[in-house]
Amino acid sequence: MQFSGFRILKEGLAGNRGWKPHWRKPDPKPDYDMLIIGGGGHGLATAYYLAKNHGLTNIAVLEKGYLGGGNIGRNTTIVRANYFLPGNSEFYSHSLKLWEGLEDELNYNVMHSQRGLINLFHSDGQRDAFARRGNAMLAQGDDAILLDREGVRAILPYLDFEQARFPIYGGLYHKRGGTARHDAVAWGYARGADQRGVDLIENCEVTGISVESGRVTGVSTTRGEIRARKVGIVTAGRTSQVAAMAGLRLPIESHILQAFVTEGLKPCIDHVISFGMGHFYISQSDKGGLVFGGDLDFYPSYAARGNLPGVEQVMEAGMALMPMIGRAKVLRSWGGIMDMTPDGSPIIDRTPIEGLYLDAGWCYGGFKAVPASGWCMAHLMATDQPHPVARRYRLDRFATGHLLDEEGKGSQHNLH
Amino acid sequence: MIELSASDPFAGLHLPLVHGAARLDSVPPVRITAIAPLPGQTEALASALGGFPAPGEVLDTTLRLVWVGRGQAFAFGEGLPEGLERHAALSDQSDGWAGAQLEGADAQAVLARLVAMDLRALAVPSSVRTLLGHLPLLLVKQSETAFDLWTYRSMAGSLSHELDRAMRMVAARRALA
Amino acid sequence: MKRRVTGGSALDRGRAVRFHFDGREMTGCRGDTLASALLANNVRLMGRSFKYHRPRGVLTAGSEEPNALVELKRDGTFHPNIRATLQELHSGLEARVQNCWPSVRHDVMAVNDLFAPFLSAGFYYKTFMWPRAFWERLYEPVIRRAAGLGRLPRAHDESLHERAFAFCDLLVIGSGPTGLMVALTAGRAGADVILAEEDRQMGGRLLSQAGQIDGQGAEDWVQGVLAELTALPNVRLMPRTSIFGTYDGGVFGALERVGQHLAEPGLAPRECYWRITARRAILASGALERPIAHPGNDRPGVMLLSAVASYWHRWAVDPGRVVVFGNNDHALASAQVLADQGMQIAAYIDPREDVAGDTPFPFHSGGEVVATRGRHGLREVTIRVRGRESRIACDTLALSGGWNPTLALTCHHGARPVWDEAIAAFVPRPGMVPGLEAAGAARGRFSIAACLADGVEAAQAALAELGLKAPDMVLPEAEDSAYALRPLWQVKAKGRAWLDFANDVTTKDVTLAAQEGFASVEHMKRYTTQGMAPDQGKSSNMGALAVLADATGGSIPETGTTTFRPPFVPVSIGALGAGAKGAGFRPERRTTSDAQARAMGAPMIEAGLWYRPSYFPQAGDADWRTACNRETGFVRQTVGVCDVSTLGKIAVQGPDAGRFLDFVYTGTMSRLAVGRVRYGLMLREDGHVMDDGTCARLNEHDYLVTTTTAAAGEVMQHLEFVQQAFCRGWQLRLASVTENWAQMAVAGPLAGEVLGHVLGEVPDLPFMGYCPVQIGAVAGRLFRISFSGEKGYELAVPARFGADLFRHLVALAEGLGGGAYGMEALNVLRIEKGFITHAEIDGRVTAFDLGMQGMMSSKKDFIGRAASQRPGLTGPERMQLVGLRPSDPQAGIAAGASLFQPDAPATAAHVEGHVTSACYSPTLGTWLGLALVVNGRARHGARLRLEDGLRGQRCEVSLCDPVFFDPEGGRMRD
Amino acid sequence: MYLPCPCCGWRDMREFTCIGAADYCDRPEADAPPEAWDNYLHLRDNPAGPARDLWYHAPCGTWLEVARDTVTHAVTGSTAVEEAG
Repeated sequence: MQFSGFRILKEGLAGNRGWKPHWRKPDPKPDYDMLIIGGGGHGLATAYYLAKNHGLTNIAVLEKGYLGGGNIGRNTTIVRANYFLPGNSEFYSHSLKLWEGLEDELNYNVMHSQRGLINLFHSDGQRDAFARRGNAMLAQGDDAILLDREGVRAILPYLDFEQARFPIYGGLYHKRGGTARHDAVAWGYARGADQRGVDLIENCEVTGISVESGRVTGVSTTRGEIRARKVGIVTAGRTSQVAAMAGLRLPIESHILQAFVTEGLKPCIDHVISFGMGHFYISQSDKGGLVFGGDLDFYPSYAARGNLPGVEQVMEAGMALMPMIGRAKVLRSWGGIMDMTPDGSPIIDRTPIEGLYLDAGWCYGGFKAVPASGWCMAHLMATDQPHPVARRYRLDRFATGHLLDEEGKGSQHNLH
Repeated sequence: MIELSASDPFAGLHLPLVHGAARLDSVPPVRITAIAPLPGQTEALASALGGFPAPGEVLDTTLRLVWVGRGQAFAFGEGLPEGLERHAALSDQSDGWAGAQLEGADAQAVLARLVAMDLRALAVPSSVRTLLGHLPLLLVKQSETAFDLWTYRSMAGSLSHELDRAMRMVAARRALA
Repeated sequence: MKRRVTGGSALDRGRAVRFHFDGREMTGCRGDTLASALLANNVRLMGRSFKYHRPRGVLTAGSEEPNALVELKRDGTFHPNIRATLQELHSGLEARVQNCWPSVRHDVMAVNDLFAPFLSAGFYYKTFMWPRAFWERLYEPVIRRAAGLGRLPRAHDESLHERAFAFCDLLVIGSGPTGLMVALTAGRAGADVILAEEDRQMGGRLLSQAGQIDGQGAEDWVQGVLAELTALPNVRLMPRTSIFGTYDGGVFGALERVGQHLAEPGLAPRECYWRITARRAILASGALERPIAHPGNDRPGVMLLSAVASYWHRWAVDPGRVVVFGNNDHALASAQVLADQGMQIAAYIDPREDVAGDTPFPFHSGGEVVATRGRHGLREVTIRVRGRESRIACDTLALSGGWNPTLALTCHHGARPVWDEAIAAFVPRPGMVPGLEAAGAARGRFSIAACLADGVEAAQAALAELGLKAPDMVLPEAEDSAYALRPLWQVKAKGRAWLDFANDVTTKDVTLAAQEGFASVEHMKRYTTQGMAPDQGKSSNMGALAVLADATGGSIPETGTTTFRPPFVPVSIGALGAGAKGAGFRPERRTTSDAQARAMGAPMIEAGLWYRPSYFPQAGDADWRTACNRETGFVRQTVGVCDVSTLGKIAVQGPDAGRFLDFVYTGTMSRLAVGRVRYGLMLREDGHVMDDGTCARLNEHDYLVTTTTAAAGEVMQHLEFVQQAFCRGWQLRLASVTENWAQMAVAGPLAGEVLGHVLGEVPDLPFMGYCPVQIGAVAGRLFRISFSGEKGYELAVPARFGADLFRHLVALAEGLGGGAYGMEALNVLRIEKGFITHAEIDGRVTAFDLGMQGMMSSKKDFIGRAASQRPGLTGPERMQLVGLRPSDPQAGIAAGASLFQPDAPATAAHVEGHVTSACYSPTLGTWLGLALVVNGRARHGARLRLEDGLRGQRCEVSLCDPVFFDPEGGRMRD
Repeated sequence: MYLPCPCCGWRDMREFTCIGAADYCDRPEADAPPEAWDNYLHLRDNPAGPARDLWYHAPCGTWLEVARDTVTHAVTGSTAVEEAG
């Protein structure tokens, strides 16, 4: 069913009785060419592009709960391409370009809104680091503008320019940065994959990965054994457990990231803003809630909930940056489980087991990567060759020292 | 050759501060020596000093010995015995710390705004290393209504600012009741 | 006050309070909430709904209110989304309705309601996609303006907020019959108790009903218990305090309204955010009545029956002619009591066919409400009894669809409650949150007698766990009637029936979601936005779940529950971030020379938590660069003085100190002679440079390590780790002595003269030497080290003398034609010498990249050695430190610029490196830069193109050795 | 969340810094093969359930290994790194 304004009109007049499920609910078949473990954004996008770009349709996505129930349903929805290290820069640039055509691609309004992202800086040293980043973005063909203090004030007059502990020196303005409606991204890819014949199997937890003579042969699930030639692990937040089923030990530690949304408010924050002196980033959703977050809670966890010290850090940063939000009330908080790697960058690679592939380690930047991650993982699984924009996301780069450490924090997982 | 004059870490901060039933004043400068026994030397050190405080302890010998961290105590006052360096690393901290005393019926209520600990449960005297807001803190409980609060010298201004704010709000609440 | 009857237990009838609502002056009583005062003034229309902008009135009498959210004037500006049901009236209060234009009665956006068939759940995912550019330009701005509720003023929030910590043995959440009995039992046992209650008054539902307890009126009984609790020193009563979340380790988040209800709170905070740590806690939060989804159930005048009763009892609000629509015994009993007390009950409608009562009002069993009328407020309801419809004129429709235990706090750790068929509601299981148990109505024990008994039992169990002896308690006598109901989740009739009033979610939306495959409860919630409004679905999630179960053919427990997440009630960011505005965000660290530098007019800049002077302006300076050039000249030509106390100083003492330092530095420190200083590099264990600095050997067993200002804390933490984890039993101790010493750099050809004045006689100290010195009576330390490339000393004295020392040194330097220099000049001086800072050591560089591979001893293990040998961390493909000179010396360059081959396109694939630091060197008369460039060391002399697209700069540069000035180092050595 | 500092007793989480799994205490010998270093620096069991992680209690300077459950957040004990293994 094609979605459009006309269709809404037609169905509305007919009592909305004609709408059909956005995707089928098939039972698993005993055998597929490929399996994707994980029905989140990355897994669904991988399935979509396997079908769309590579014509592979005898594939299934196995999801232990409901589609889009992991980090794609629990994030701060920011989309940007403002990385500077070779390896990241071209990947996120590619991803942003895919975002820019995603509604047409999927015939699903994911509300990708390029409202502009402003990274604030608060010292000469930070300015220099952002200048390097901005120049790298320009070299990549993306957009960046360096704003001075007055330039920031003209756009964000409500920030604390008078008494801030760390004065605002300026900001790096990425106009094509913005947000998208997170759930819709999962649903859009799900619907697109389903329409191309991919089986999306919910409530189907993988309990084992079968490996024979170094080659993957299928998986065991709560809905039976399923054979396949190739299996992709795309299970951010649970990657270590799933990989352990195949005997793999990964460079990943799981941490919680809390995020928050306020009660609905009339439009007051038009951009995505990030504070440079205390981890804090904020935007306003189309429904009016201020959506914001900060740093990890810092301890390894799978609990999907955080603690008050983490909450306080974020709220304090918010008050330091834009005291107007003191009057806004936090409506809901949640915690996502982040695959943290020792350099803060992801992994899209083969594993030592033939036919087993890994898409993981998104730290807390996975949302914006969804289209390119799916695109590149599909390429890898279909061709057994890394996609050119993801070729540095190797699993062995920590051993070899070919690192992608944007933050310069070193090998401690939770510092990225 | 010049002669140098000393200045107070709380200079210009208008101490003492009094709001409601709480009063904040600076602690007069005092010699502070950090004493950290070398591995295996704690007993020898204790016999030379007349004791060495366990975590949280404050010992009053000829000097006041205050536990301040993992295997470390501050000796407040002059007259440290000779020869301690055989058993311990010693460093002068007389100028590294700024101390203020918060005292009064509302002292605990004020600290309950800033310190994430149940101070009612502490013995008198005793010491605690913790945070006051975001400030590093050495707290010495002198009585149920008097607390010595030490932080790094450079942060004396923030210490008094934080306490001033908390004292004002506690006093204002009292006025409502 | 047109709608006020006599009485009102919450009211002080003698004290009239004037207030403004939407510009109209009105009068209420002391003790009113804004909602009760508005109702008493016959104001039923209090807002507009989120999506369809339907007229809305108050539904509840508590914090769960979905509709009556207003903007409230406070601290000179309006605060959005204030619950009229919770806001206490005070004189001068000003409130206005929100989410409507031009007025609440005539709201243009109400046109949305006409288009409702096209605005069903999730419609926006299916449209607004063409043309693409219109999303940001047209569709989204329109949607954004239509959405949202209250307005957030852009002015800074100047309200005072407070954070506080509390500790107790037992936290009691809620002060109804259960909570009071818990507190009384535990209080008598001597436990340290906190009793928290969201309302202004303690007593919970006992304040809103007429029954008897122990032969006295319920309210008198409450007063008696409160009197006893107040007298107990071990019990703290916290009214106006909402517990909003449960966290690990017995921690509860709470929000207390301190000054919010006062006309003149003075310096008292508006709200206080409490972090309460309790060894045990009992959730006695009661239950919330649920509405019934019937067509037209969202009109002003439709309220919960319990709210009608509360407004009547506590605030003497006359609801006019009331139709009660209930499906349970409690509703019927309540209607009878209210009728006895004089309320005009026009009819009682109950879907159950098998109930009957001898009531003084018309009783319709087997009936349902199928429609309502009244544009801005209810005028009439249509009922259908056994297929026959009739109309009843009324002012208020009181709904009672049964009760949901208020159990959200038990679910905050992720555990799910269980379904209790008998009460058709979810109830908590024991142990869902360690240390927290629900009691009374919060676990489905609804009669007063059951609550009183359950409170005692729960307290006894908690006391046993706390090791306290429970006192003997005599249970008061109270009502113990049964509670029977027949679930009625939706009335199936023509028209829209609301579930989520705040977000405008109807039963049709939920059914449509199921039809479109969003049949999992989480999918339904996300697709319809059910439960995501400010009330978090308190009055609607249960109903929506039941409708979803109906649509999918599953049972309610099979369909599941949504996730309950903190906060239980919305909490202002100002409260959670109390104290962080302005300077309160982080401590300020001030050097001993801070006041003097400010007095000299120096702009202070942040260096981590420290403040340092940027430069020292003088009259007639054209700009900061004039001052910077002058100060650079002081050091190069005469003498300059700079406070360098912010650098970290760590004493490493003991017989194994040298051995330890050999392990943490790349080089060897154990063979350093006493009285000598060495430059050292520390790596992270992953082989990258962590920090650099000097290490001085003060005595045989006494070293002093210096760190950069930025890395002082990180290095101390690292050294502690290495010592505790890998050097167990080694004879050494570490101590930070940063703050004990004020340290001043005296640098320049005339540095010795300045020191001569200070010390009397300058010790004959070689470059990289150290000796103790006396400045009069003060013992100090003198280091001959240089970060400027000139002959230089750093003189350290105990911090109390720092201010005076700085004053003397600056005066002496000025007497010799020099003076103080700030961070700008310091940066120029170090770039001229190719000395690195964290601009170069950016966490990604190795010793190899810096050309310091020679400092990596091959004779010993040290932290970072093994990992630094990974193939990716050395070699010609690495970016290496070089110097840069523009071909045109006056071509300004800035850090952050990219470098390309002269003819290569400025694209990512061709980036050769970037500028890390740059300055204009007055000494050399040219701009200079330091840069990291691929294979840079092998390319000295090569020409590259510098591109700084951000700032529109492009010029030719040549690569060179990073040491631009005095490469032999003679000036600092001689 | 509170953690038991071996020196100071139970303290608020805000006083601590966590650097991750306690694997970081098991430093390989200097001449260990590169795989051992990769294993030490990067690879983690990352258990969902009982785990041991490394924390620093900055106020008193103690490094500690904490026994904790990564699913329930229950804290069951701690040892000073200096006294461990």
